[in-house]
Order: sequence, then structure tokens, then C-alpha cells
Amino acid sequence: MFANLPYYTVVALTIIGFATVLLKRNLVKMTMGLNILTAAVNLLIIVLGFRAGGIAPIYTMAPQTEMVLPTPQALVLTSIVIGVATTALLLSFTMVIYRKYGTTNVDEIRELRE
Amino acid sequence: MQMSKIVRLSADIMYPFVVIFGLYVIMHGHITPGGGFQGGAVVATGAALVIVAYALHDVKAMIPKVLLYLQESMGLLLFIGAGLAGMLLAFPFFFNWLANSGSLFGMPVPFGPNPGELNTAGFLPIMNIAVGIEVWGGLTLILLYMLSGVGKEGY
Amino acid sequence: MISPFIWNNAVVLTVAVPLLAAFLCPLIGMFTETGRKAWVLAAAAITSALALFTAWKVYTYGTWVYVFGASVPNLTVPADSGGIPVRIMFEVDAMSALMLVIVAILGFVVILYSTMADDKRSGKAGYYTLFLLLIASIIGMVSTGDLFNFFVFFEISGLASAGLIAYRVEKGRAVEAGLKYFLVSTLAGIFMLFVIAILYGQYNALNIAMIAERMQYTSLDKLALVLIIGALATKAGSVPMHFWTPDAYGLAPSAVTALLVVASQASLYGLFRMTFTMYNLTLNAVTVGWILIILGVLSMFVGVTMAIPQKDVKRLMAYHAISQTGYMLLGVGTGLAVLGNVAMMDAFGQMAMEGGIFHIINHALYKGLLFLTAGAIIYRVGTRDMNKMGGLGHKMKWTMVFFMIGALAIAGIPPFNGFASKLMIYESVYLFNPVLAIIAMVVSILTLASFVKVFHSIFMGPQLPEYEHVEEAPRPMLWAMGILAVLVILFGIFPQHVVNYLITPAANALIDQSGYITAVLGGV
Amino acid sequence: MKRNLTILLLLVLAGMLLVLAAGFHYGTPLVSDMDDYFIRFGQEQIAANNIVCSIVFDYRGFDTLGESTVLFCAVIGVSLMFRRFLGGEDDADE
Repeated sequence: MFANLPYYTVVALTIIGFATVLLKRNLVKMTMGLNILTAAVNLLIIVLGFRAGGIAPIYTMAPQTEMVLPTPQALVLTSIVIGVATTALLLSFTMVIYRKYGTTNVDEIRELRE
Repeated sequence: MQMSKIVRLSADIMYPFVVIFGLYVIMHGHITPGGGFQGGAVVATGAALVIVAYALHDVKAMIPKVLLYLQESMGLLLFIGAGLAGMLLAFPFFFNWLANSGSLFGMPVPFGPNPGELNTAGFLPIMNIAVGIEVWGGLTLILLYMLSGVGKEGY
Repeated sequence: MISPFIWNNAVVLTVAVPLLAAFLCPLIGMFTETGRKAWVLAAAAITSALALFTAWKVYTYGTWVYVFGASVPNLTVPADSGGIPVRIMFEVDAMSALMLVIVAILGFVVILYSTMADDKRSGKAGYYTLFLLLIASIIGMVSTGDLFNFFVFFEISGLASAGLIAYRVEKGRAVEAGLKYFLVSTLAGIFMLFVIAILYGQYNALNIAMIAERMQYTSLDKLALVLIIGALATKAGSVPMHFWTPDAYGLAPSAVTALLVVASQASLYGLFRMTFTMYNLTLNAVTVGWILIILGVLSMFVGVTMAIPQKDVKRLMAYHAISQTGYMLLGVGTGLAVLGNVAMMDAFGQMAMEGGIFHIINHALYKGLLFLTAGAIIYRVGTRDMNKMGGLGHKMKWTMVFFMIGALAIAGIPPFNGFASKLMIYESVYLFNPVLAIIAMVVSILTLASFVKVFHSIFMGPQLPEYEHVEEAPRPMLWAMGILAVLVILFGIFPQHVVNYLITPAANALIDQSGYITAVLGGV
Repeated sequence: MKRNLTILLLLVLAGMLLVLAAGFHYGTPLVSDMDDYFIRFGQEQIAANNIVCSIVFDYRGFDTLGESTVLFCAVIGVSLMFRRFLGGEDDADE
């Protein structure tokens, strides 16, 4: 069980994130759910690139040359910035909707539509 | 809704050090862990520090929005320009002809662990700087716009 | 006569030019207003010209592979890497070239429609910047050969279209539609990241050709297939996850909606690329083919039945867009279902796929035309509610003609392009399974019925007093609609030429996976 | 109805992901030839000590261009949402 613990953490985070997005009615909580999901996927990609006993793939003052896989770290860098951009846009949508309808609850917004 | 004098003074004192550390992370991206995005984000926290300490209209006076748009577009232009530079010499897009070329940032690197030399890695430092400027301007603009939307009633 | 610079790098310039133009758009916007319009129009024109040139070159010289950052553009596999592609590469084969043709036509027409026409908007710099970024992202999605690069462009198209949908901020519903669209797009992107992680974990490759070559269809790959079909079908707007389409298409500015249709088709292209090129015969074609067929039939039926009671003209057209996507899924799904045995493939599978792919370009043309006409009407009349309109035919002659062309094309009436592709789908699907063809025909009749109602309620009837002042749509809008109408008629009258030159190579490019792989791994 | 539909969906997702968790072994990547190429030749070809940075900006530099475009897109999107308050490039007339 503990050998593959990171993968089970990914499964747990995905379930929590996906449940939050689907079940929660508040827009801000949905954004949090999406962030948990992005964190889960980033964790999965990083963990795929780990090699037992490897160090970070940087040659400056490197104690050894047995290194971890570098490509997942490059992919996750991109994915994190996309996560920031997504959260910024989602939150600004939520702010505008809150200003317009006075609520961030998805069901109430549906009723308030003119 | 300005913060107290103490907070504003300490923000003024702290701001240069945050920016310098951010620029260090940007500039040394190809040697130590870090790079354009991480450095740009660190510098943007400096801008966030100032925004929190001062009220919005002071910050708008301090950082003109036009400058941020200029900064953002210049960063992106430098980045795509570095990419297109290869095409001018009949190389494909994004070819790094500066590396190992002896000119700017062109020093070769001995194989294996070494203390690291700033003047290496061809277009990498240039792209790091470009992305650093772009992220700095971009994140600050996002903060300013989202802050401007707070507290005003009606639409 | 074309300079070697363009000859060698056109496929990259199609993405680089709109990106460059988008980066400079906010700056130019600060000084001159007409300067920005000229800048955006010039960028759109150059991009379309480059895209058409790239498509022409691919159709005449075969698949074009362009590696980013290598010393030579076609150095796909570095010398000492033991035969693995390490860099990102664009791989434009006949199917991507067809999608490039669609983006070239629609991109230019939509920019022409919006730059010259409505200028009482605020925040125009941001509007046109996002427009150029959306065009660049669709071109990138369509021509890339790298899985993670497809995901990055997928996210750019999601972000850009969410910003454009929520453009009319003062109308709260547009922002809500933008939020709904963006939530669905981000969820689809996260599931696509899961697929990339699984495939990278197993094959340590991000290049589509490399993964296709190493694919062994383990249980993890089945999981990846389910997730990728779910993610891309959601973005393409097929039924189980179609709830964002009516809001997004209905509330966005009309020029944006015409381009959103192309963005959804780019996701559909991604779905076909993953199933045909990446998995091909390793997946058991019958079940996955039937999954696509069921998605198609559901989309067709639900789309039309939901469209009939609609009052809002753009929501009605949005539901029709869902039902037309069903036709494409049905056609190509049938092709996938019989991919295994050659006999059925020659009998009708090839024809079904060609029908489905032909329907993609036809749908882009006439749906773009319909949305632009709806935009012209709303631009003049101000309301989207069909019951309040009436008797507009007296004043808006040209718009009425264009609307008729679009409506007849979508219903599949002979002289227009809709008929050509639908006939191909009917004939081939009938051989495969008669019930499906009958459903397709019934849906086509319902489409005609609903558009006759729309035509009557908008254009026919007496001249309404409150629309006295209404006059014809502005000239540039008519030019934009004219281009699309001419193409709809041309494709309808000469379908055989279009099929032979554009569609058959695209269908063959999708079917033969080995050609795609040797273009990357074979060539040095 | 919607609640237990979601719970059903979550159970299906959990089942799928356990397949995923069983498929990989932590610490021993199944295949690593592409990454070994980067580690072996990254420093030499691009003269950069930080291999991740050489991938981000040179081997897969086009991804990073796309990604900074994503950030640019988000900034323009946010500026469109709040153009009323901070004013877009040309202040809102209507």
C-alpha cells in the first residue's frame, strides 16, 4: 500500500476535487474544486517522473548524475501557469456575477434571470 | 482604505528587496532552479505588497496602466522575437543559434557537475527575461483589475 | 514566385502571425482607432492566405512535418537519440489541411464582419486581441503533432472564447454563459491532462506519432481512451454534455459564435485524430465506433427536438449546431466501426467517413452564414426574440436571401452544400444500419420544419410599425455574408470536385495511421 | 436525483482511477529513453546547467510561448470583465 502511496493520494484528491465541483452550489467553492483537481493532475504528472535515488536534474554543484526525469517538471510548470490563469478568469466572472445578481449560488442565479 | 503609516513604510522598505530577489531568480534561471515564470511571480508579489499597503487610487497614480500594458506586450514580443530570430538566419522557428556560439550568452559548458556560468545557454536567459517581464506586468494588471472591481455597487 | 522563406516556414507563420498581431493589438489600439482595424484586418488576411497556402502545399506535396528548434525543419529524430522524436513538431496532413481551409475562410470572414460593422463597442482592443488569439489557437490545435501542445492550444481557445462569450458584461447572462462554458472547458482540459499523464507514464513520449507507434492498448490505455473521448466530445458539443452550447452560442456576439462553431469542430478534429491516428486498429473498432454513432444519433435527435420550441433565434441555431455535429459523429463513427474489415470499408465505410468529414466544412460554412445573418438582424432590430420580429423582408432584402440560402443548406435541400454531404451519409449509413439512416432523414426534415418557422416569423408578414426605421445591414456585413453564401452554393453545385480534391485525401489521411507515423519516425 | 447521479459518477471515476494507481510503480518509470536523452545531451547542446529550463525554453519552447499566451489571454479577459471600473484602453462609452 505504501509503495504506491502518491498514486492513491492522486485518486483521493481527484475524487474530492470532482465531488466539490459537482456537488457544491457556490461558485467560489467550484473554483476551489477545480484547483484541487488541477493539483491532483499535477501531482500525478510529477510522480510519474520520479526515479528512486535521483536528484533534481540540475548540473550546478550536483553531487551525482543519477537524475530524476526532467520532462514532467516542464509540463507541470506549464500546467500551473494555466491553473493560475484559469482561476483568475473564473474569480473575475464570479465577481461580476455577484455584482449583477447579488449571489454566487448557482441555483439562485438561475431563478433571478430576467 | 489605506493601511497605517508603519505598514506603508515597511512596504516601501521591503519592496526593493523583493524585486531584486525576483530579478535574481529570473536572471539565473538557466543555472539554478527558477526561471521566467517563478521570478516574475516573485516580483509580482512585490507589486501585491504595495497594492495591499496603499489604497487603489494611490497605486493607480504610482503604476500607470499604460506602462503595464507596454511591459506585457514588450515581454511577449521579446519572447516571440527570440523565437523568430532563428528564422532570419534560415533556421527553423525557436532554433537557439546563440548557444555555444561564443557571442552574447554563448560560452560552452563543460559536461558534468560544474559551478555554473552566467554567460551561457544562448537564448535561454533572453527568453527568461522576456517571460519574467511579461508575468510581472500580467499578474500586476490582474491584481489591479480585480481590486478595481471590489466594493463598487451596481453595474 | 513564393519566396523560399514562406515556402519553408508557412506552417509556422500561420500561428506566429496572429500571435504577433494579438500581442501588439492593445498597444496599437491606444493610438489610432482605424489603425487598429487595419492592423487586425491585415493580420487576419495574411493568416488566411498563409493557411490556404499551407493547405495547398500539403495537398500537393503530402504531409508536412516541421520541427521547432531543430537545425533543419524536417529533422524529426535527432541523430544520437536512438530514433525518438524529442522536440515539438507540427504535422499537417490532409485532414489538418482541410481544417486549415475552414479556419482560413471563417477567420477572415468573421473578422471582416466585425471590424467594419459594429463600432459602438467599448473595450475593442481586448475584443480583437482575443479574436486573433482564438484564430491562432484553432490553427495551433489543428496542425500540431504533439499531445501536450494540443492541450496548451486547447486551453488558449477555452480562455479566449470564454472572454469573448462574456463580452457584453452589462448583460449578466452573457457572463454566466461565459462562466458555464469556461467551467466545462477547464474540466475537459483537466481530463485531457490525465490522458497525457497516463500516455506519458507508459510510453515516455508526447509526440502523437511516437505514442501511436508504441501503443499496446493496455487497460490504462482503455481508461485514457474513455477520458479523451469524454473530454473532446464535451468540447465538441455532443449530447450528454451539450448544456453549455445554447447559452454560449446564444449570448455571445454573433461574429464570435460563428468562430466558436469552428473551435468546437477543432475539438471534433482532435477526437478523430486521437481515435484514428493514435489508437487506430489497436482499439476494438466496433465498440468505439458504436460509441461515436450513439453520441451522434443522440446529438442529432436531442438537438432538433430541443430546437423547435425555441423563441430566441440564436439559441435555436445553437441547438441546430448540436444536431449537425451529430451527423459528423454518425458519419465518421460508421467509418470507425467498420475500420477492421476491408470489404465493408470499401463498400460504404470510406463513403461514410467522407460524408462525415465533408459535413464538417459544409456545416462550418452554412452555420457561419446563419449566425452572421442572425447577427445582422439583431444589429438592426435590437431584439433576439423571434415573436417580436416580423415583416423584415421588405427592408432587409439581401439578409433575407442569405438567410434563405443558409436555411435551405442546413436542411439539406439539393442545390446547396448541406445536401451533398448528408446524401453521402444517408447512402453509406443505410448499408451499415438502415435505422440510423432513417433517423438521420427524419432529423433533417425536422430541421427544415423549424427553419421554415424561423423564416416566416422573421421575414414574412406585414411591415411592423415599430420597424419603420430598419434598413439593410451595413455593407461590410453583406460582403462577409456574401462570401459565405457564394461558397455554400459553389460547394453545393460542384460537390464531386470538392470531394475528390479536399475530402478523399483527408479521409485517407485519417485512415492510414502508418503514413502519419513514417512521416515522423521514418524520415530523417 | 442529481445528488445520487453524481455519487454514481464519482464511484465510476474512483474505479477508473484505481486502475490507474495499480498501473504505475512509484520510483521506477516504465520507459525513460526520451528523458535520458535530455539528461545526457541537454547540457551539451544548449549549454545550460538547468535541464528543466532547457526543456522549457528550448526543446519544448513552443509550449512556453503558448503558455505565456494563456497568461496574456487571462489578463485581457479580466480587463474586459472590469473595463467599466478601471476603464479599458478606450473608456466605456455606453
